[in-house]
Amino acid sequence: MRRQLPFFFVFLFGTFMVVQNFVPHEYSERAKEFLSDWTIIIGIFALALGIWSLIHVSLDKINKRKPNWEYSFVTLVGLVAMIFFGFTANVSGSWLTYFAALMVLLISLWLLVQGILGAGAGVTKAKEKFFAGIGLAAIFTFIALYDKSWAFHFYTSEGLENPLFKHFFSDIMVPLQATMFALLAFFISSASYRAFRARNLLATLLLIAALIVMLRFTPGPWGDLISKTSTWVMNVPNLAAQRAIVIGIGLGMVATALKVILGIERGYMGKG
Amino acid sequence: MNWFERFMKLDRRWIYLFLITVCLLAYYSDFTVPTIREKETGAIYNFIDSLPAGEVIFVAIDYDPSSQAELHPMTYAIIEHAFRKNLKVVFTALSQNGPGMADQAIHDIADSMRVEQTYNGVSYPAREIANGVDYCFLGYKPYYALVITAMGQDFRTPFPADYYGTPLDSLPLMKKLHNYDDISIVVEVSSGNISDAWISYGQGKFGFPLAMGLTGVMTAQYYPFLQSGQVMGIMGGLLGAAQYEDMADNPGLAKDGMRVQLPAHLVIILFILIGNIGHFASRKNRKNVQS
Amino acid sequence: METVGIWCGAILTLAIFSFLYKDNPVYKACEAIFIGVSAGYYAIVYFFDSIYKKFWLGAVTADQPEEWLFGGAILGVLFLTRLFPKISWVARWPLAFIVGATAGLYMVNYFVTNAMNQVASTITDVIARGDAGDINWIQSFGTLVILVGVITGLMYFFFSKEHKGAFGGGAKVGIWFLMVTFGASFGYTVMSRMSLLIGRMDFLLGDWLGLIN
Amino acid sequence: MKNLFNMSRFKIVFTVCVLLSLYSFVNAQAPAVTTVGITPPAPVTELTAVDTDNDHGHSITVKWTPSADDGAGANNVLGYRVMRSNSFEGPFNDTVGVVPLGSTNFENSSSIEEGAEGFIPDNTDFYYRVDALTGDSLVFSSSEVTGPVHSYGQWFNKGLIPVFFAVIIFTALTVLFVSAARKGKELYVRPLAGIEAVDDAIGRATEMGRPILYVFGLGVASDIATIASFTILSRVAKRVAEYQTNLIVPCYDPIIMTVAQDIVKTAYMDAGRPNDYKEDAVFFITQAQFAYVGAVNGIMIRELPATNIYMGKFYAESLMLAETGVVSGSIQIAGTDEIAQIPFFVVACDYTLIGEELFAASAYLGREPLLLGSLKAQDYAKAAVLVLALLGILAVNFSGDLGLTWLVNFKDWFKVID
Repeated sequence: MRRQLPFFFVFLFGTFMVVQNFVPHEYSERAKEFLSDWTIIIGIFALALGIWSLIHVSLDKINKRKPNWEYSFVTLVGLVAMIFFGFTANVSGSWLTYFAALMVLLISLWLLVQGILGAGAGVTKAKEKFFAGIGLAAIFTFIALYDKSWAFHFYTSEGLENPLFKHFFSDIMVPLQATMFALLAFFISSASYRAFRARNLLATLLLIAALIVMLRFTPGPWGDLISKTSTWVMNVPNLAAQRAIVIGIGLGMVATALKVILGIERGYMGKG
Repeated sequence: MNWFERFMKLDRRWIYLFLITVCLLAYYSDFTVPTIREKETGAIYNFIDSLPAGEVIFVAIDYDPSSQAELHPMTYAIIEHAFRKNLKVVFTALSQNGPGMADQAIHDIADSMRVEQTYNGVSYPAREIANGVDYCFLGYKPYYALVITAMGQDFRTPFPADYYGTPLDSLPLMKKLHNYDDISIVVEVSSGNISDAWISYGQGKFGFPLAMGLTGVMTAQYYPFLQSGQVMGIMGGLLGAAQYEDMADNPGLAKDGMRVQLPAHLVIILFILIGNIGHFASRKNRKNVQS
Repeated sequence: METVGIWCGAILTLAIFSFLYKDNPVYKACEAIFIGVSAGYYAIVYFFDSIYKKFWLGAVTADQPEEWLFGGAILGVLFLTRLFPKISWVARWPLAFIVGATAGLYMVNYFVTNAMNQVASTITDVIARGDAGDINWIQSFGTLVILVGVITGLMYFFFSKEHKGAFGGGAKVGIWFLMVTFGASFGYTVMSRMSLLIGRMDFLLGDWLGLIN
Repeated sequence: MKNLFNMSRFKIVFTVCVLLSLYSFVNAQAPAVTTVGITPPAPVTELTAVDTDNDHGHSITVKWTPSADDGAGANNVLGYRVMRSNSFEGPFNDTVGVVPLGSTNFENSSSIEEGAEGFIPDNTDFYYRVDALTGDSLVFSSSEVTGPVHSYGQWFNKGLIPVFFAVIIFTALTVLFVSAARKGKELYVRPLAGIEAVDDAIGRATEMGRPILYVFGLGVASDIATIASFTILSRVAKRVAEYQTNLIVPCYDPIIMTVAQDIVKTAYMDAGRPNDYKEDAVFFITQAQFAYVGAVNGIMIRELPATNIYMGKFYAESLMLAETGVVSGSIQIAGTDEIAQIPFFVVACDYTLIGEELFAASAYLGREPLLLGSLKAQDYAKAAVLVLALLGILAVNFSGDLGLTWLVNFKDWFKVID
């Protein structure tokens, strides 16, 4: 019974949404809006599981001294610091007590979690660490209540304006993101060197099409001819193949959706 | 290991080193690259150029900082052209990390208008671009598909107030603007799936002319929509921006970029040739050895 | 504060580029920072985006609250049962909701956009006439090639039919078309990747070292 | 109710110029006209107002035949003003829209939100009147009143009838072939290189004693490509459980992580080795695209997996993963429905499932008759698409000479109005 019920729900929600596509009525529009809101809210609860998995894996790596375990410390500190920044807003200019509170929070969380994981995860003196953690947590709450220079904001989003939160985003995440993306310029050159070899007919077609399009803006006598052929290649054969793939994907998606709703395909529910 | 084996098995790090050195050299040289003019970009330029002063265009800056390097030249070229022609512009930024960058880009372009410029022989006086009069920045709202459909009924439904929090009704520009019927053209600059929503939920439902600025990789995927008429023009990657700048006679970010693009492409083609020369030579050698 | 930000960005940029040479401790540290900070960042952004804005303002403290949203919260809580192995099978219900609703929603949507509309745009007049009625040969050849490309491309994707004889020939032509389009789109994207690298060079040489004229 | 302000800028400008031009035209033409001004034009005839079809309600379409003096006769009609009131005799002071000369209809609609500006409640009676306007705002002629009419939402969108039939046919095909497969009918399926490679790749990983890396990419649980990827993971996990190879599944989306953990745990249970399931085989990294890619690249370089399997939705990071995979010497099998990324996988990976092949993979891996049956239905649908496209092209090109005029509107069957 436990395994059949979810498939009944899939069939129920699936047919409802298929029918909803054909009903323009106001109620069906509202239903679609609410159901997509549900998915987003479920997403947040799942995110809690995700963050716990990240913490659990990092701690496991540290406790068992797996290779590269030192870097898991950096990940955990980054995670906790960022969440701390996100929920707090600095009232007055002085940052000293703010950072002191953060340090205390980090150490107390570290000890608490080690204590909770306990001996099973190879943690020595788990009980003492747990109580030390509780003690530090008390100190932290004391600072949080009486230090006027900063405050927690769970119900309003002032945290997003916290300068540290914004600078961590603009000075750490954005350059890292842009540079990782820029690595592609190098990867594209090594991939094309390795793969564009006229080994057989298909590889030769791949090579010729790529060369034509890559030369599309080179100046020179027959520069105009190449750019015209490259536009033609993009507008005609490329269009045809894209359309064939798009139709194929469309039918593939509809078939997969149908298999899932009718319960023919059950793999995703873990029944291999 | 004879020469053609080495040709075929070059260490990738040599390629990377060679690529970065060529880019640095090109970076500091100053030869200009002549650009061709494709009709996909020409369609957008001619449409905007033909609009009488006072018309309203809608520019959707739907990308985030990571693809800014490739898409900013297009946004700058389009908005500079629009402000020069005294067109009014309504902006949105429907990508989650985009609003801050879009806001900064708008102010950049508005400041650049304070200088007198001549384009295609026509001189344009210095202008003060005012928020709420010359442009209105609606900002970001999550779930772009719902926002695009809602703006078809009224901009006020998803955006009661603009990015800076002032209600739309108190902005002189927005008093007369309600939905897409009041917009002459929507120019959507993005690096991916927000464009699909603009095609099916925007242009598909409300039928306004839709132009697109896309990263190189996405351009190929949207040609079918150009051919079926759902999209009236496409600017593909930096080349599209360079063409627009060329037509608007306003050399800017794209022209500088092209100076490095050409040598970089030639480096890649060079290594492809090296690989193939090595391949053919080794195949010929293997034939000789067998026979 | 500004220069600290730029120096921080520059160091991180060089550390990531060092990965091209070899995996090294500096890259490992940057990777760890990036994972931790981004996980924390998106946890906060999604928390305020959905729980705070949609659920807290929309359902709990709104004047006419949308009670429907509580349904989502209940399903979300069911998801947390994963933490307790004994009752973790309950977590399958919210999953059933997500998978079922998605399948139903996209089934018709993609059928229309991908299959129907694309077939409609394939059905065009092969012989393209100029405005004066004279046959525009290049255009007509183009539409003919598109027609052949779409049909042979589709033939390649047939699963339950042996690729032999005439049908096999059609499928072979189809894969040629696919290879041309893959080569063309690969070549087309080289430029966009290069502009990303140029963007980083602007940052390093311009903002950081100030060497740009 | 769209009031005067709602008229688009373009329409205002247009009407104003026409007004000015006509005003000057009238003065220039007839200098001798008496000061009485313009004679009122003929009123609009056959005025009808009906609920707009195929919509979510709150919208009424008003239709009329233009006044005799519009473009002919006295030719002094500038435009039409649509007025609305709540009762037949009631004061008509509610202008819902002004349309330029020559128009024959106007859609008076509002959004579904209660408080929206100009909200039209459903199922409430309204009466409409259309005035033919002239250059002189005082001179206009009103048509008779039409009504009562009320707006309501339709329960079936007639514009989607072609889609409705297509979905019904497709479902019938699938059920037909699945039941045929259930009765044991042997179904031929052409070999797919990418799929056969999965089995040998798992064998290779087992011999070399190195892990298998399974990557879902940047898809979320509500992507169909991700659902297809789940089905592939469930079959890979079954073999991994039997051969006891090491499996690493780094996840970008927490919901996918939860589902994948469930799939792998069940695979180990079905293989009778519940305690071999390692809790951290499936783990979450982060929801930022490039932090996730950095982490997976790090895993590849440090764990040196024998096989990398990329199935699901991928964006710009496809080439980054594939190139790092080449550096770490792994066999790479990729499958995605993201068209822009297929070229990178084709170039950099050993085997690539192109678009639709990703969705067919689960049928191949499991060799289950039911799934092969649904593949057959997919092929018949493709054959139908091919035939219909050819028929359509025949109709469009040769309709004239072959007298297949009825085929001409064939194309409209595919045009979807939603």
